[in-house]
Amino acid sequence: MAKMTMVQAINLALTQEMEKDDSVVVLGEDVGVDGGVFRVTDGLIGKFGPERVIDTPLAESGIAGISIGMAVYGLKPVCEMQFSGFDYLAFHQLESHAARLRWRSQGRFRVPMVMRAPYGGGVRALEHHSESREAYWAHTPGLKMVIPSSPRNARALLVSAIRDPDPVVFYEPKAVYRAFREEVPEAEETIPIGRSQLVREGRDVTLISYGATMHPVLEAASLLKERDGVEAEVVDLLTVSPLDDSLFTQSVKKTGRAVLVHEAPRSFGPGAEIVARLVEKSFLYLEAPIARVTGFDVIIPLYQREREYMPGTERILRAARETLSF
Amino acid sequence: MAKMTMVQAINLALTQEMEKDDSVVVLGEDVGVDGGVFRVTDGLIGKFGPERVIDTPLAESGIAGISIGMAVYGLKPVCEMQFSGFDYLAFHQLESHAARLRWRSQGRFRVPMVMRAPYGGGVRALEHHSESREAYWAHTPGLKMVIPSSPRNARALLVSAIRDPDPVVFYEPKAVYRAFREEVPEAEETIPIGRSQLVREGRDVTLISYGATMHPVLEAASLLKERDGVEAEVVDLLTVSPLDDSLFTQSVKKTGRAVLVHEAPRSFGPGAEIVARLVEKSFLYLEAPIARVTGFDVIIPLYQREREYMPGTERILRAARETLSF
Amino acid sequence: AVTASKEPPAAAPSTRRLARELGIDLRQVAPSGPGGRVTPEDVRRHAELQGRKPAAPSPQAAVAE
Amino acid sequence: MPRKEIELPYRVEHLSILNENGEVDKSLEPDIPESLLVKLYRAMVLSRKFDERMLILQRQGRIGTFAPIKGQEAQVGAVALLEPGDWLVPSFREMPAEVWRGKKLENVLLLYAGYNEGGRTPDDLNNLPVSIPVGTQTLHAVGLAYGIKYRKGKNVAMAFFGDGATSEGDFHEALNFASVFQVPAVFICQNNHWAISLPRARQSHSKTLAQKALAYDMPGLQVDGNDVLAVYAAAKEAVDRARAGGGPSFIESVTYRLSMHTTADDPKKYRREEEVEQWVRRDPIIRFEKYLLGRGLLSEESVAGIADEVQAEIKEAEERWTRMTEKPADPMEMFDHAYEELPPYLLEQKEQLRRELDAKQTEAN
Amino acid sequence: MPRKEIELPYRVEHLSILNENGEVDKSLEPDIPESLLVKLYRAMVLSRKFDERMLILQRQGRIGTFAPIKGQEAQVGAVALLEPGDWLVPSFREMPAEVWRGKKLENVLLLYAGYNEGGRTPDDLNNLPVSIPVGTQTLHAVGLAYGIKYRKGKNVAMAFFGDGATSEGDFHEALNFASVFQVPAVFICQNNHWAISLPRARQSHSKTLAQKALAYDMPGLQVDGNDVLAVYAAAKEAVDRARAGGGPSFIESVTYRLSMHTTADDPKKYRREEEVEQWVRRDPIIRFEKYLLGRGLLSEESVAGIADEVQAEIKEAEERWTRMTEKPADPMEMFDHAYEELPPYLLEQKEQLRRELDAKQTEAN
Ligand SMILES: Cc1ncc(C[n+]2csc(CCOP(=O)(O)OP(=O)(O)O)c2C)c(N)n1
Ligand SMILES: Cc1ncc(C[n+]2csc(CCOP(=O)(O)OP(=O)(O)O)c2C)c(N)n1
Ligand SMILES: [Mg+2]
Ligand SMILES: [Mg+2]
Ligand SMILES: [Mg+2]
Repeated sequence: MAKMTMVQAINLALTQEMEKDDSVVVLGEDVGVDGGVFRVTDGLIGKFGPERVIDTPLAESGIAGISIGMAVYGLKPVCEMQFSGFDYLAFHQLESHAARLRWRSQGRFRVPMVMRAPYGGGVRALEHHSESREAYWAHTPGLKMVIPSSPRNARALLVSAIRDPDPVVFYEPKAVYRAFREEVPEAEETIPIGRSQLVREGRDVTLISYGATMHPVLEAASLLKERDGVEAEVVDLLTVSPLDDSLFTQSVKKTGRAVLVHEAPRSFGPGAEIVARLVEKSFLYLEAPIARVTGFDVIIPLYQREREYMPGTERILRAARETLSF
Repeated sequence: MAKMTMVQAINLALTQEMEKDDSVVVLGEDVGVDGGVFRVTDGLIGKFGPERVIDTPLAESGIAGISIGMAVYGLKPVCEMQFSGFDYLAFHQLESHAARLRWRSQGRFRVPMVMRAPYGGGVRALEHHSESREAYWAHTPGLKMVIPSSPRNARALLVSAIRDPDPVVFYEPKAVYRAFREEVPEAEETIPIGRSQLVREGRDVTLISYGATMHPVLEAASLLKERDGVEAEVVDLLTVSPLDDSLFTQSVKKTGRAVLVHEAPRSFGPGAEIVARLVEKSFLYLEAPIARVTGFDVIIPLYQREREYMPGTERILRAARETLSF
Repeated sequence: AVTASKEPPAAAPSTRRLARELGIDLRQVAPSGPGGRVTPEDVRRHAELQGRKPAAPSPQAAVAE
Repeated sequence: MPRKEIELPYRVEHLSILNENGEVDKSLEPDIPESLLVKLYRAMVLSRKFDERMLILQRQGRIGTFAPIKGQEAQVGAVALLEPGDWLVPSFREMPAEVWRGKKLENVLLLYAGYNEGGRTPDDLNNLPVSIPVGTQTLHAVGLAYGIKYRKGKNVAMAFFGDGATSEGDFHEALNFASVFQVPAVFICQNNHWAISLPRARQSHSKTLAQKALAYDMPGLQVDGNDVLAVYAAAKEAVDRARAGGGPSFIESVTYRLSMHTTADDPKKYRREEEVEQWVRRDPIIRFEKYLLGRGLLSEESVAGIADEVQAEIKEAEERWTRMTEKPADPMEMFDHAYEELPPYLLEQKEQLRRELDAKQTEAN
Repeated sequence: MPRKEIELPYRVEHLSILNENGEVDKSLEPDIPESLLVKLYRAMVLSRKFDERMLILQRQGRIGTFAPIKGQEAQVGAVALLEPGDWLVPSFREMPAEVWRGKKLENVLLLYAGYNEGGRTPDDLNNLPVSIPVGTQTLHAVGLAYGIKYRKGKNVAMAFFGDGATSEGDFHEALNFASVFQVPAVFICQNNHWAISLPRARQSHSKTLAQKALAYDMPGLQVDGNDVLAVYAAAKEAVDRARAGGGPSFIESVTYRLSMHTTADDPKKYRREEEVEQWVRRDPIIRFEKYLLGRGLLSEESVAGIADEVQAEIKEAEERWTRMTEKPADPMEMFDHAYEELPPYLLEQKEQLRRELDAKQTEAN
């Protein structure tokens, strides 16, 4: 056991999987010699050489497209998009091929690739470096969309993603990258993809989130307890798609109230699907409208205004209280 | 007044806008000499010449990207993606530039472009030719997403889209292209973008849809009346984003029940947002869970299985009855 | 009489609205609907038992019944 | 500090061996076993006849939209170089290449008749399925070739695509990645002069497509794509180079689409009949037949015999296909192959469809 | 039917006029008005000093991440050809070009300090704002140039991008569209040898980037990008050609990024100090200064004077910027410019934010 940042934990997952399985290769812009612009792949090229830790030319569609070919060949490519705000350049490769080749070939070929990308705001970055658009991928049949929230679950989920026989988009909350350390066991640990987690028990209201916003959510849950005596139950989705609705619909049957939190723009965002599932599966138990605490439907502003854009603790608290007092 | 197919009505909109305003130009693959693979732009090159009706090389990002430049210059480009299944290749140009240049330049530049694309199934087509992924665009701040359902509203909406000072993605239901004719006035007609329409009044249940699925929806509404004596109210969104929730939330306050219909995959699809808005704005009036009648969350199958994939009249009827008898 | 149950009662939001309007605690109402659901009728009956003036059934509630 | 020309490592050449009259340039004639020559001829005839048959089936409404290959049969000269472990990465106009590589005719029919099952490619050969988004599959070939190189294999990945595809960004990224990584990939551009209605000259302002290889310091060769000997020779050079670790190559194969773009297309809208006639005279099958007759590898009888044989083969495939499609396709199949394991929400949706179908069944009874 | 070389219309040349010691090739020396020469020098010095100042501000935490331009100041030689109505389409490393074209220093600071307001470009000049997604802006230049041609204007659109950008599909599509439509676009690749940690040699397997123009039958020229005279001469040729209706051109400007990629980058991880030192000796400002001193257009005093002047200019801009940022940015602004008219749901969201801010205000009081 060692206390690690998320960056280190992801690096551990990559290192161990590469040690175990020589079909795992890492590729992307600056992932080799430079160790990635966030140092997530630091040291890998030294351990595994430039054929397995591949510095590619600057072309996202190229990176995704060759990853698909590699995966069909039998490798397990883990490609990096330097920021999620640039993975749109590879959108068609994911939608039209990664997601479809198993189906198109009637099961003859598989695409066991992972596309990693740091996402989300909070790091004083330039335009295009703070986006949260996981809904695009979650709406795409044939893909899986995973977002960890802590060093330990990032490591365990990435191991599962690498071993998954289908393509996984893996968004890493860059605001969490170095925000805190957590014990991460040296020994192998996996979390099944498509399974959410109860991270706090409660009976008054259910808070549902994933990724970077888990932290303000947990803070809000503590404050609700402290200040209002309210017991909030908290669900961490971990996988956005395939969405595990068993836990949160169960929880809302108990609490009757739900608050969803994500940085992504609100309209047609991930939260809407959670509302829809709740309406489908917990309808008769809903005591109040389900609140969505999200980014606004505008381009995320440059960093001077980012705090007001983001669904922070205060906004979550306010929404929970409104829901509770409905 | 003349009875027209949707193809002819769109052609009329283009012709009249081009006659009125020489900043309107049309571009895309095969839109010129060939008149478009669906003949939507037929005859335009003869009337307006190859500088205004531009056959481009085969590159979607190129088409969208130069349209952005043209629009910033002061033209009003109407570009065509041959099928919506190929517009993903231009995704980043729309997301990263069309949607943002007004904002990025603090209002100094505008991008008054329209990106047209035929979408949806039902025409016995090959892979990638039947998709319905309007949610991608609807979730993108800075864009508008419009989908007409009939010749007349297609014409009126396209005129508005061309005149709109902001970028509009305009999906045309190819299953409707030649399915029927409708009176379309010769004289100018517009429908404001961002406004939905009540197309049938009723008090028992609200059916909400847009585009190609408006037709099975209206058929289901008739059958509900005929067979069950049920009065269904029907809302045609016309604009998917900015989503006009005033009409349908009002309607559901009256009916207490709603069925949403779209071809797009269900999860994280457009219907989820409608559910979320209903929960936000009509919560206390809901008498039954809101039903989503949609495509399944798989790649739309080749045409032998397409009928079973699609949200047809029967499936809508069944959902409406379940909702009514909840 | 029904004792207040700890379990939250099942009821559609519209039924909850009716209960709110009548000032009735849904947990006190005996459910008669499918799957143990409290129906608008249950709420009205309960209101009458409590001696409160039942609201005129709304048109949409009439359809639902 | 002058203004001086930069010497580049490659020049662009044009290769042609067999002319329109079946006359061969002896100095360039490739060394191809006689049996292979006849096999190539047979494959081209089969492709032509099958294409013609599909057009009839399409006009009868028995299959849907498809992309005829008439005039482009000499592509088999390129795939003839491939070994079973090699990878074929086709677009949507490589029926001849796919069939050469073991794709069953009935599967071709299934695909165009709207059956997902038509996507199946032979289990024992490395053929990717048909790829429709223009140009995008070129990158898959690079990834496959990377895999080969990584595993120190001797195989190659051969990608096909059209003249239109050279305009797509993915084509550029593929050639760049392939040359940077020096992987065993062979890019074969079927320049059939048209991308639907856009003539080659307006697809690119460049004199040739072959010269695009210069942008990547990659060997680029333009070849008469209706000359199966030249196609073979060009592909052999590229495949040999790739197998020997010499990296990727680009071949522009100049051919012509004699038929419509797809059965939904009317070429009269955009091209002159005279142009087509010119190219009819350059038919790849006729000149190759003349050559083989001249070499005594074919005779009038064997030509007729082959024609009969392929017709029979097509008929049998059609019969198998007809039997395969007698029962309606099982709609439940749409959930197969979405993922290796269906997640719960898809199991629910599958169950929903099952209930719907059962209800329909009950109503019908 | 031989194997024969295809003659191509263009060759690739290298142009260099002013060497590292400030010696000029008289035969190539462009005819530049003396006042313009001094203006170019001053702009280069201003860019250098402003860049250095921004690095300090970044290290003090007063601005966020930015992309230093040190070593690439000779780019002003290209924009010097532009008239007000011409279009500048920059990437994110064209501060010198943008400032030449009227961009206020305080706006540069605002942008990097996280203020949306920094995106503002001068109202009276056609400069697009900074574009970050690599290579994608090249297409906008083509669209702008199309507009110019369509309106029969005499303007040009000049796009800047890096060596890394040449790998992106959009770069390829832009060059292809520009040459097919023969629009007045000038593409200037700032080959600064690095794309973050990837050296130019591994960005493309090609000997030069200039040769990529051959793929489009477009004139391509490689120029010493640290030689402002050569940059000017090359750009003049391209701009003149574009204005005269001669279509697009591609210029590879060979320069060097002397500093880090961005302030978040540590170049020691991937490149040797000796390489950097080599390029320090090729500094574009020093050699130009020598040349101007030699021509008597500068003196020791005027050099010092200019240095003082630009420092004062920077200081004043910084003061204006400081004043502009004294009050915190109004968060409500994030809704401005989303659309020309805010749709109802955005008005609701704006109202929500207003309420939140008011509540916070109340709590604070
Ligand atoms: C990315 C993409 N855009 C558009 C289309 C529609 N489309 C299908 S084939 C075709 C023309 C292809 O031309 P070319 O590459 O020359 O191949 P050919 O059809 O001549 O074999 C077009 C535009 C497509 N399939 N994919
Ligand atoms: C599409 C895209 N991918 C990745 C990035 C991240 N990124 C920013 S700059 C850069 C390198 C750019 O290299 P080059 O084009 O040579 O320009 P330079 O930075 O050297 O000026 C990268 C990878 C980006 N901004 N856009
Ligand atoms: Mg073609
Ligand atoms: Mg691209
Ligand atoms: Mg660079």
